[in-house]
Amino acid sequence: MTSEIATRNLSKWYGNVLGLSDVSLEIEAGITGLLGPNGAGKSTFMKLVTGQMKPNIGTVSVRGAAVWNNTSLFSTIGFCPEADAFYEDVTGWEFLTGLLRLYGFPDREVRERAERALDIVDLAADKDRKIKGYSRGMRQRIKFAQAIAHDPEIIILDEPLSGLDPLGKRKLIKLVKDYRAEGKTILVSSHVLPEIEAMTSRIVLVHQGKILAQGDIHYIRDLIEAHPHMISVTCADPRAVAARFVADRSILKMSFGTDGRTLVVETHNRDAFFSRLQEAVLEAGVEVDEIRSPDDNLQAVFDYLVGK
Amino acid sequence: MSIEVEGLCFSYGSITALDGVSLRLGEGAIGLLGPNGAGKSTFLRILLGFLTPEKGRGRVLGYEIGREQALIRRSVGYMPEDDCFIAGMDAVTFTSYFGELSGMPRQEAMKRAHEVLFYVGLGEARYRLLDQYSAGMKQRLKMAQALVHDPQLLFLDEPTSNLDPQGRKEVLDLIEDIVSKKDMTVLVSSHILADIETLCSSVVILSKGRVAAEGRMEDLRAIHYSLYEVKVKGDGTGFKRELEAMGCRVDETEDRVIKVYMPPEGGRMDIFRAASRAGDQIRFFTKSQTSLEDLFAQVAGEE
Amino acid sequence: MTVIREKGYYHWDGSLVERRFPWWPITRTGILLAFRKKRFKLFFAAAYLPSLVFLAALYISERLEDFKFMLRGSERVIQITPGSFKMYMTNDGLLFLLVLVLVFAGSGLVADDLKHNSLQLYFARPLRKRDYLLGKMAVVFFFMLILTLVPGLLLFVFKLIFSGSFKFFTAYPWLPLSIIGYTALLTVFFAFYTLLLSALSKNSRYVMILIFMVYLFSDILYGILHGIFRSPYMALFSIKSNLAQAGSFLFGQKLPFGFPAFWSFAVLAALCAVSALVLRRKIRGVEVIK
Amino acid sequence: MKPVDSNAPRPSPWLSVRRVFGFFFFLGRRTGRARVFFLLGLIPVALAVMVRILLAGRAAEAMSVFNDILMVFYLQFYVVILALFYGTSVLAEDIEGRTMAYLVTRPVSKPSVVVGKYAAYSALMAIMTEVSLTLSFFIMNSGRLGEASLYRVFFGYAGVLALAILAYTGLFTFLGSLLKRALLVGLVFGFGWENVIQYFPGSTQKFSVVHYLKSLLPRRPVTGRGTLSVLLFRLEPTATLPAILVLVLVGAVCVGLACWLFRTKEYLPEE
Repeated sequence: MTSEIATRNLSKWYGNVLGLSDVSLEIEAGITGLLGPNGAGKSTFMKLVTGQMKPNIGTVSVRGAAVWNNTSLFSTIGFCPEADAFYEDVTGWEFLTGLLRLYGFPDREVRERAERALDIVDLAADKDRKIKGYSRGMRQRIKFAQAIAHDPEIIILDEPLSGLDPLGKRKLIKLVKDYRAEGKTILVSSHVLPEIEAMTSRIVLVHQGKILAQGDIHYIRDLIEAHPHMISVTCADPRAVAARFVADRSILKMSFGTDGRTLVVETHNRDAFFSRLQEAVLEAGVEVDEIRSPDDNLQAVFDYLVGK
Repeated sequence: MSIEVEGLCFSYGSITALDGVSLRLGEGAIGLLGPNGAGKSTFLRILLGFLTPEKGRGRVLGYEIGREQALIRRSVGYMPEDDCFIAGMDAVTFTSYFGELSGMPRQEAMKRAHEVLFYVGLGEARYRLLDQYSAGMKQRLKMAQALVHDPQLLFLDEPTSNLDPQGRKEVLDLIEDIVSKKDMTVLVSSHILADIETLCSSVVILSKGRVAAEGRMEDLRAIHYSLYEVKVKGDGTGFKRELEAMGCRVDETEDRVIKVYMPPEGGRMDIFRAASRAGDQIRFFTKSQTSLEDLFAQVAGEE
Repeated sequence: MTVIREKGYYHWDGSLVERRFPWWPITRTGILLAFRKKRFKLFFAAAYLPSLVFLAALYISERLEDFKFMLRGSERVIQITPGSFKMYMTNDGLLFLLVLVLVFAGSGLVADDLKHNSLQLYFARPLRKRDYLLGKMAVVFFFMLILTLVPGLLLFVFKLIFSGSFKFFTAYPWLPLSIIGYTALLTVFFAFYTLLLSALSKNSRYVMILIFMVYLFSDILYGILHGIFRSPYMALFSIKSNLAQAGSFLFGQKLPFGFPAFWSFAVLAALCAVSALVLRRKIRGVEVIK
Repeated sequence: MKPVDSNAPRPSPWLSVRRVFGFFFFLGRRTGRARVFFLLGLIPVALAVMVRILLAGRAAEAMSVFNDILMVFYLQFYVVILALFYGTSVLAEDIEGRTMAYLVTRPVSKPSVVVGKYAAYSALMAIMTEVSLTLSFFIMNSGRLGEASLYRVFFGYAGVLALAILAYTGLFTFLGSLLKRALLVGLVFGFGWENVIQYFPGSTQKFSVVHYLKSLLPRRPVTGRGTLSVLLFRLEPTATLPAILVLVLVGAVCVGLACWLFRTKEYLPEE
């Protein structure tokens, strides 16, 4: 797959504050989640990709072309900033059409695109109200609208879901997935891990300006062989189930939950364990309430890599 | 009983924000939920006395809203939703400043400010200017100023928004630790349902200015039919065919979670038998309680 | 007995105290923030220039003989009278520098709180609106008094020291009172004036322009109206002229404008009243957006 | 590597300047501040009405009052204050308000943002000042409406005002792109340096914008009342053409420098 966004040992700092150091990355079409603690460099990276900042070392290019001051590139990029900052005295409609006109679209097309964008984020009813009077959720949605109104190929979203209620979040996640289906490239940064997991399994972990890991979450999970996989089984008689595994060499550690109903197993070979677990449960006739692997989500991978 | 309100009504001009809310909230951590514009922030602001309700009255910690507002504010810590700080100040001065304004003597406020800043994880950055604080650090700073005068009641409006995973964990641990000491009530309004589920023992769901649901977490979440969620290795077509053959209704979400609606007579072991018959390996299995999200959608009615 | 301090939240064992001046922390912090602004100290120091000039004049007037060689031309002997104090207190240069200090220190007093919406933090505390406003005003009181009252009284004392006798004091015992009266008037007015403009907008840059523009414009308006109508009452439009008129009255000097000083006091008081009204309405716990 | 599709709208520089102009001209009118400044501009009109009543018939004197008092009011106070606020906000507004991201990520070059905003705010100021000037001029000279020469004089005044706007706004835009505390420095320059320099004889006056403006005034403002008159007596005017040239040059060079600075420097509130 050709890479849409590519950086080669990209470094950026302002004053003595480190933003990014030596980041080489390739981002293909589809949704890529950008993840990292506060001040890890996510916003810095996004500002470099959208040409708001000049790299100190290295290059950042979109579709092969360097980004800094390359305005012809910006008509194919949509950016949704993190800051809750607007031209407060204008209405949603004026804000959207004003920015759309900067692309040089003829007036008729500006109106069409604005209407379509407003429908997508369902703000059509509030288009004539001043942004000053918008609620936090509506402000977030109008900000998203201005990022996609000109139908860009590459969409950069910095914390797009902050301030939205669960229903708003679901709509936006669905929307981002629709854009993936249209073959666009979407880079999303978010702090709330479940949101990123709901959108994509392809993530880039950034920490203290460096790339910790990049790729499919599960692939990364399996990659980290050093760290054994945890599986928790909740049932009426966990000790009966455990008894069947004592002799199994691939089991590293077993522990029992304080509630006396859960068995937590750490093993290198998840595959073997799961198949044997199924037989054990059926033979022992033990009612199983729940089987879960607590560390197969982003939070665990993150904690592990960040060295918790 | 920390908060009692009767028939609260309030509207911003033509938009009614609260339409007859009556609640009696006890100790521990209480979750306040509701879609945008359901009236959560308005409710908090009325309790704090920023807004006077058109109808209805209420008592916070036994003090009457409106008349004994100063007494309420002495023992309440408020963490607002939107960004607020004072430019040109560092974190220690900022926190001790608001401690003093709450009535703490200056030296005590300074001592307590350092302590509280460590609680919220701003220990190292406490001498830096607030202008250089990131959104997440400002979020923790708001928490610090709400805790500095050691209130009996904490109002937290979106405490974990724009916090990174580590930050969120620290703030959640801090709130859990506070609540566990049983001598401080916390009212948490948040959109991140996972947080409410970990923190709160009871929940109030507001929708369109009215109380849509209220009660302890367990009671609200118990559901009647048995719904199981299963993930198998591979695509699981064989497994699904076996289940349908046994009369279960099956559908699959986009991230490959198979939802199995088991008829009353069937047992959960049938699912395991179906899997082994189909030769598929179950890797995730749970009896689904209505997750707060479904409850939220169901109650708020927009699903 | 080993005690391990557990990690986690600890209560504060002290108890909240009902303070006599709840507004004092606001003032102290306001002053602290002003001094932290870059280049503020420069403007602040510059505002002392007029008092240094007056001090030099004081010195020269006492030691006329030593400075004979400098004054060969002018017969006019420098004689320090309450009039010269009044002239110092109400001259354009000092007022211009005071306004610059106001622009620098006062523009953000309320505007920054509105911009970063920290009002809700203030009013989530047992703080009345009066305390908040008094605290912010006291910041302006501090800067105005330290730039007018303190130098004024010091100059009076230096006059006694340089002349080596209390003759001046016995001749004009009421002079310190006029100095205090005038500086109090000036300070209260400028406090209301600055806070009113600072509460009008979130953008402190716009407030800076307002503080400067309204003061200067009022004087230009006087100049123009006077040019047209030639009537002394036009001076009521100018803040500077009103202060000068009120100052002359307080220093018992000839009134610079041909109308009773009462009118100037009335105009200044009216402006303060307007400011109080606007501030009461504008400062609320939270911006209620319709 | 998908080529950058050529049909993607890439407005020509001139079109993007016009579009930026349109957006900020609209935005400028919308803020409350524009109304306040516009009202301020109506005060001279009220004064003109008063003068008209008082000086009924004595046209010559009306013209001198206009030239010495009103024009001085415009050039040395009203335009400077407007230019100071609007000039410095060409860049500071979007940086402080953190709305810069919306502009910089559009296919409009940074210089066209500066030029577009500069032009928008200058146009806004022009409306405020020229409307006020026209009203007050024709009210004061309503007696002589028939004379052709009156209109020539009027266009002289209108021209000087326009040049003042261009020069001052350009200068303060440049200041805004250079310094963080541009407004304060601008205040000291506009009301400190420009007034004080009148006292100095010889060529030092050449270092102030107001000198060239006053050299362009049809009648040398000699007499005059009010605090500003005392400052005028040392005027050694430069010839008309060089004065115009200098003013235009000041505006153009300053805006050019602002564009260059904005293009090379990153304008971000300290992260």
